Amino acid sequence: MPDQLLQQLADGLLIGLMYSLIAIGLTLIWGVMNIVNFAHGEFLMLGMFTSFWLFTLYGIDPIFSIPICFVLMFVMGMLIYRFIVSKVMKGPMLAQLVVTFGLSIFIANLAVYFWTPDFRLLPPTMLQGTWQIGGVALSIPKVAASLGSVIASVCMFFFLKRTKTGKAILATEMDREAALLMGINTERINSLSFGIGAALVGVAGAFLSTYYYIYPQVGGLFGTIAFCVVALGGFGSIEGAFIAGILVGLAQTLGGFYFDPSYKYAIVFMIYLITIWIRPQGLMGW
Amino acid sequence: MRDFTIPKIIAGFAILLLLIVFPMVVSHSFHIHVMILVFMFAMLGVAWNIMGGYAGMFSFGQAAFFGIGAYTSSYLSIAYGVNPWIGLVAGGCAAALVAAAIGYPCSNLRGHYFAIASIAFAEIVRIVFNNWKMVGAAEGLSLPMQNESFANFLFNSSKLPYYYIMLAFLLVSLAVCYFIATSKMGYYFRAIRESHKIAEVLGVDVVWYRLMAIMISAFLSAMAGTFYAQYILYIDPGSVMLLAMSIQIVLISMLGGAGSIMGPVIGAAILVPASEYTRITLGFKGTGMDMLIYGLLITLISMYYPEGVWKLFSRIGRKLR
Amino acid sequence: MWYFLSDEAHSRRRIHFISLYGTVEPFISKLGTEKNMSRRKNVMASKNCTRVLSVALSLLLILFFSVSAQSQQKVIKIGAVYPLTGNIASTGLDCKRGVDLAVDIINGKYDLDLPLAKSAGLPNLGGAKIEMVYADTKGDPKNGMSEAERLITSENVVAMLGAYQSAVTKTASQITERLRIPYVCSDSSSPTLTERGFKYFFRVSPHDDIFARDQFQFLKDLEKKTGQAVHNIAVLYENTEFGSNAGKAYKKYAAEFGYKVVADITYTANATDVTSEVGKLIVSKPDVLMHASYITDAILFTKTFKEMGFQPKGIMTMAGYIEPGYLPSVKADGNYIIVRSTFALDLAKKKPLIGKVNALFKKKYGIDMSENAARSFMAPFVLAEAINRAKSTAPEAIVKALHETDIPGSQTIYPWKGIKFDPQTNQNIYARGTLVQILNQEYVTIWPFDSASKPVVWPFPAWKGR
Amino acid sequence: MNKSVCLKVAGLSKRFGGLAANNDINFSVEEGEIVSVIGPNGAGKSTLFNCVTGFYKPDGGNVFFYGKDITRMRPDRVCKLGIARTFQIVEVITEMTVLENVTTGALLRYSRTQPAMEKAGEILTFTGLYEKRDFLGTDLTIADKKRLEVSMALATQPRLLMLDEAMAGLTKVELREIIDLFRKIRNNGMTLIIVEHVMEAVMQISDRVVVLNSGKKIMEGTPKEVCSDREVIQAYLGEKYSALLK
Repeated sequence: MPDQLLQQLADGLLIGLMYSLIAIGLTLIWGVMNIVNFAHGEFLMLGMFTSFWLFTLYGIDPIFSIPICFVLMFVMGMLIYRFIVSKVMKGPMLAQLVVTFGLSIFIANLAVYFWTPDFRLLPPTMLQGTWQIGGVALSIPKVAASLGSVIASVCMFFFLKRTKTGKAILATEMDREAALLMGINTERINSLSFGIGAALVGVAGAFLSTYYYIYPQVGGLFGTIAFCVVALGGFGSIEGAFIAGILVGLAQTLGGFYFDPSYKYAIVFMIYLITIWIRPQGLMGW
Repeated sequence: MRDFTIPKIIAGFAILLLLIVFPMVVSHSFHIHVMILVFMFAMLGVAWNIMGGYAGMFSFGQAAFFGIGAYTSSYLSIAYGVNPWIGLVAGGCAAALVAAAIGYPCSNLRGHYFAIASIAFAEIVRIVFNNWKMVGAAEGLSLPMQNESFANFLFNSSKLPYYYIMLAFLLVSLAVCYFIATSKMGYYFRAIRESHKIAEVLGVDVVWYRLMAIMISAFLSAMAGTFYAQYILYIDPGSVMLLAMSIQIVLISMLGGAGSIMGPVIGAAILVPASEYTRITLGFKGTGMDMLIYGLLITLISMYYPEGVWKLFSRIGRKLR
Repeated sequence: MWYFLSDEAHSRRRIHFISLYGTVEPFISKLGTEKNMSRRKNVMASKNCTRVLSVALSLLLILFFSVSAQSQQKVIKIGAVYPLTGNIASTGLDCKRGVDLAVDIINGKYDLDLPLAKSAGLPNLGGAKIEMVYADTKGDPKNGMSEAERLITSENVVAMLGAYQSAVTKTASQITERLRIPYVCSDSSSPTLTERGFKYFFRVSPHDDIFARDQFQFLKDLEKKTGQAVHNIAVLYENTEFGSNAGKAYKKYAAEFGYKVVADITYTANATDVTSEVGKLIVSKPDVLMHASYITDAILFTKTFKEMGFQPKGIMTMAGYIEPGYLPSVKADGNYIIVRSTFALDLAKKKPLIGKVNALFKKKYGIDMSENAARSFMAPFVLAEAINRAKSTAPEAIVKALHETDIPGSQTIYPWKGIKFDPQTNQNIYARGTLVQILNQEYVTIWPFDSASKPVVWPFPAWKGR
Repeated sequence: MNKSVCLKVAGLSKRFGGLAANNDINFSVEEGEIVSVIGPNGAGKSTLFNCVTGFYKPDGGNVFFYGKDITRMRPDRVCKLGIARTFQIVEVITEMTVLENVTTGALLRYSRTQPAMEKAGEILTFTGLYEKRDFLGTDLTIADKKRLEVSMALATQPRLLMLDEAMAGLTKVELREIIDLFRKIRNNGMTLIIVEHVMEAVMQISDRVVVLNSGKKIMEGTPKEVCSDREVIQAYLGEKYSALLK
């Protein structure tokens, strides 16, 4: 029995870190622009398809296609911000919530139109197989994804805390008017954060495509869970999203193993609701 | 809030007359089916509007109340032979209770936080019903084909009775919304929407009024749920409690004009036929073209008409006057 | 009246966009005339204005309304509902391919030992052609119902087939029962569909109850033949209509055949991660796993079994593992898994008809015929043959003919004795499943042993060995 | 004491982490009086307001309103009892017209909207905003917004009105108008507590003045006494300047 516990803990951590990677991008967009990006799941799907096509058409292994995914999704994120999201920023909050829903339906069905709704899976790439560490089987692609998640979080953390643009993003996050007064071009910061947010989730997609199946509707559940992870961690806080992601991953596997697999996601949502009730601004939010 | 001037009342009755005549004239039962869906989603939109439009509580979990209404009345009529009309009220109360259970802890959440909390809550309800053996878990419940009568709320020879019942339900919810909008509660809801601080300073018991908003909204949504169960005669969590349905309800209210009485009705009149007919004309090729247009439509509208179509009319109306 | 001909290359069917002018004009002018009956003088003025108004209105509505006003007397329209968009779209499209091929064979002249293959169209009805009218259910029972009603009332189809998902077939068949239109289903496998005592609902393919019993029968036959006994069974199924029914059937027959159920796990369909489920399986140490799931979870479970080294004596599964997207995704990891099936390409050695049909399928779609397409393939034949024999499209006549249907097994692409419907439940009594095993990425029939083309590989070889 | 004590603050203290925003403050206000609370920025004036009206839960001490302990009471209950207030940063309902704003306030005392609207009309004529009753909250000038906020507070028919820097940012003319308004309100039998920085307005209008500095009450008395008190001047102008004044 004990090795199963270790196995569940390990896998909980691995899937949790994947949730963190997805959530970091979302929390950045949400924190800076106070917009819930309901199309985040679809961005993930686009990242997966990008790495899939790069592999099947040009034979680039997903690990090497990550930088390309980052750049492509960054540009896409900036474009989406400039032509769609920026128009809604001044509108009522309801319109901000709804515009990204429209976007998610549009992107998902664009994928259905171009790439048919069929299921795809990357054949075993450079990273494949499992490590056996004392009875606990760790799948190498998942471990790689978790490493990627840790690296991305650390980079984001230092980028925001140390670099000039990072501080500008944090300033915009805390108080938009004050940031404007300080001479920060908040429009540029918005498109930059949207770009980085989309790029990060694109990278998450690239990692995910190494071990998960790809089809246009894959973003749905991952997106919903990412919202809870971000709200649990507290808006705009990278560390909050990172920790909350791990918590959700562990809650899911342990809850599923010890309680009942079909209530797995109910447990995740329940933990989220309880935390929000006690601390409305989330674990690390202000 | 005296925006109901004389010409508007006449226009209202003219439309009502047209709606009553419509089913007798158009023979294809499919168009009647679409109109029934329009009425149902309009009612759900109006119910959402009481909570989202007026009180500023953007709920993305309306389908949970809809589903609870459908399940309560169906289960009561299958297991205990309770008449669906009583089941209707029971469903409403059950949904209102659940709404209070979730409304109270989230009473201080606002904006996005409330929206995400409502999604989480609705997903929990769906998962619980999906695994609850007593109510048929994932297999859902199918209502027996009893003899057709108004008392049993069941008609299988023609859709006309369903059409008029749903129209009546919609008028009831519009009346409730009108009464609330022009009453003390309406003012207090709009104060709460602006900010809890202002409402509290004016002596508004914010927690109590937010609970009232979510409970009334849940009751009306549950009524629509019971109608759906009696109309389709088969319900399962996958068809009555999906996040996609909650989102469609929000879109309808927003597209029509949240915060106005007729907004959701206009939204439903545009969105529901659009999605039904595009599905027929473009759906069967399997290219997802109809959903593509649907998504594009939503994005463009929230970009260019964020306050909704109804506010557009009233603004034009105000300019003409 | 306008006919708006769509020039889509690959779709041979013309899309009837009929201007609503025909139906709207009387509606408007009647309204117009009633109101102005007394004032004779300006009736003419209002006539012109209504004409202009109705033209404009119909031009606007042409985009939205597709009402086929007039059916050629030589065409018999059959409605088909499938999930053509949404999560299960790839499977829905696969069923559609099977049905389209069947209709081609019926309408054309093919040298195939299939009902009505040799003649063009339906000889007894003057060579009338079959025309399929499809509708997309998006996998939602509500749409299944409204689409069935639309096809019957406005497209006036004479019979219905389809739906693949049992929940959708359930609501769609409620409508056909109420409107008394025959419904022949050959792809939904939930047992409850034929236990509702419906007069107009027929099922050609076996249902999950039969499949479950077959899987346990296989275990008994294996024990007799090779002496390898099995005791503990783990049952794993998704919490959907299909999954929970299959789970019930598994548990029923496990008790009946005297096996001990050591794990009974339901899980959420389309999961992001299934390590906790597989963890529970490993802990329960079953000899054989019985798994019922659609394709998304089938792929995820296969990969997780391999990752966590889940090593039972045998893995027996349903549905998802034989869908067209499964093997291309998991490739070698799918080897040695046993799946229930009604069709397997390797039977072509014993039955050349299968090879010929598959060749036609490959010519038309470029890929081999999948189990889903094969299952849906038969329904049009059963319907067309019955209509032809009934010499009329009246529902009662078709139902009577369907009761007398007795298509020999040789005229089907399945390893059954034939197609004959049980008078009470309208379930094809000869329908039996076969079991195929995935051997180097191909489905090979292994049970019933008499029609097996290769001996079964048992027990399930270790993951590392491959 | 011929007049009853309207508000009594006994030993009120409130800390934010290390900072003692309010530290053992005691004072009381008779019915019909105008009391001003003055002190440099950060002296704890707004904190005092928020503790009295229930927006903050005080850490120590009690607040009595006509003898009833309202220390831990929720803001809406405090308002029901009869204490109305305005905010330092003016807050009005932007999506409602002026009339609707005040009606919302009046609805506290009426169950139906009709009488409430009539009451709102009366109050708007009283505060001089009646002509602008159909303006939307967003379309008002700062002065009008402050006047609207006072009207909303009056609409709840309070017995004590607490104004948080209602005169900040007004021109000379607007200042005089608002002082006349306050005098009119007081003459109707209302008790007023004003937090203010505009000294000449405070000195003209208040019966008594309470001076706070870094959370403690350093002085209480008539305007004249407070003006000449050394410690008050020092608190405001700092030691260097106060030395010059001697």
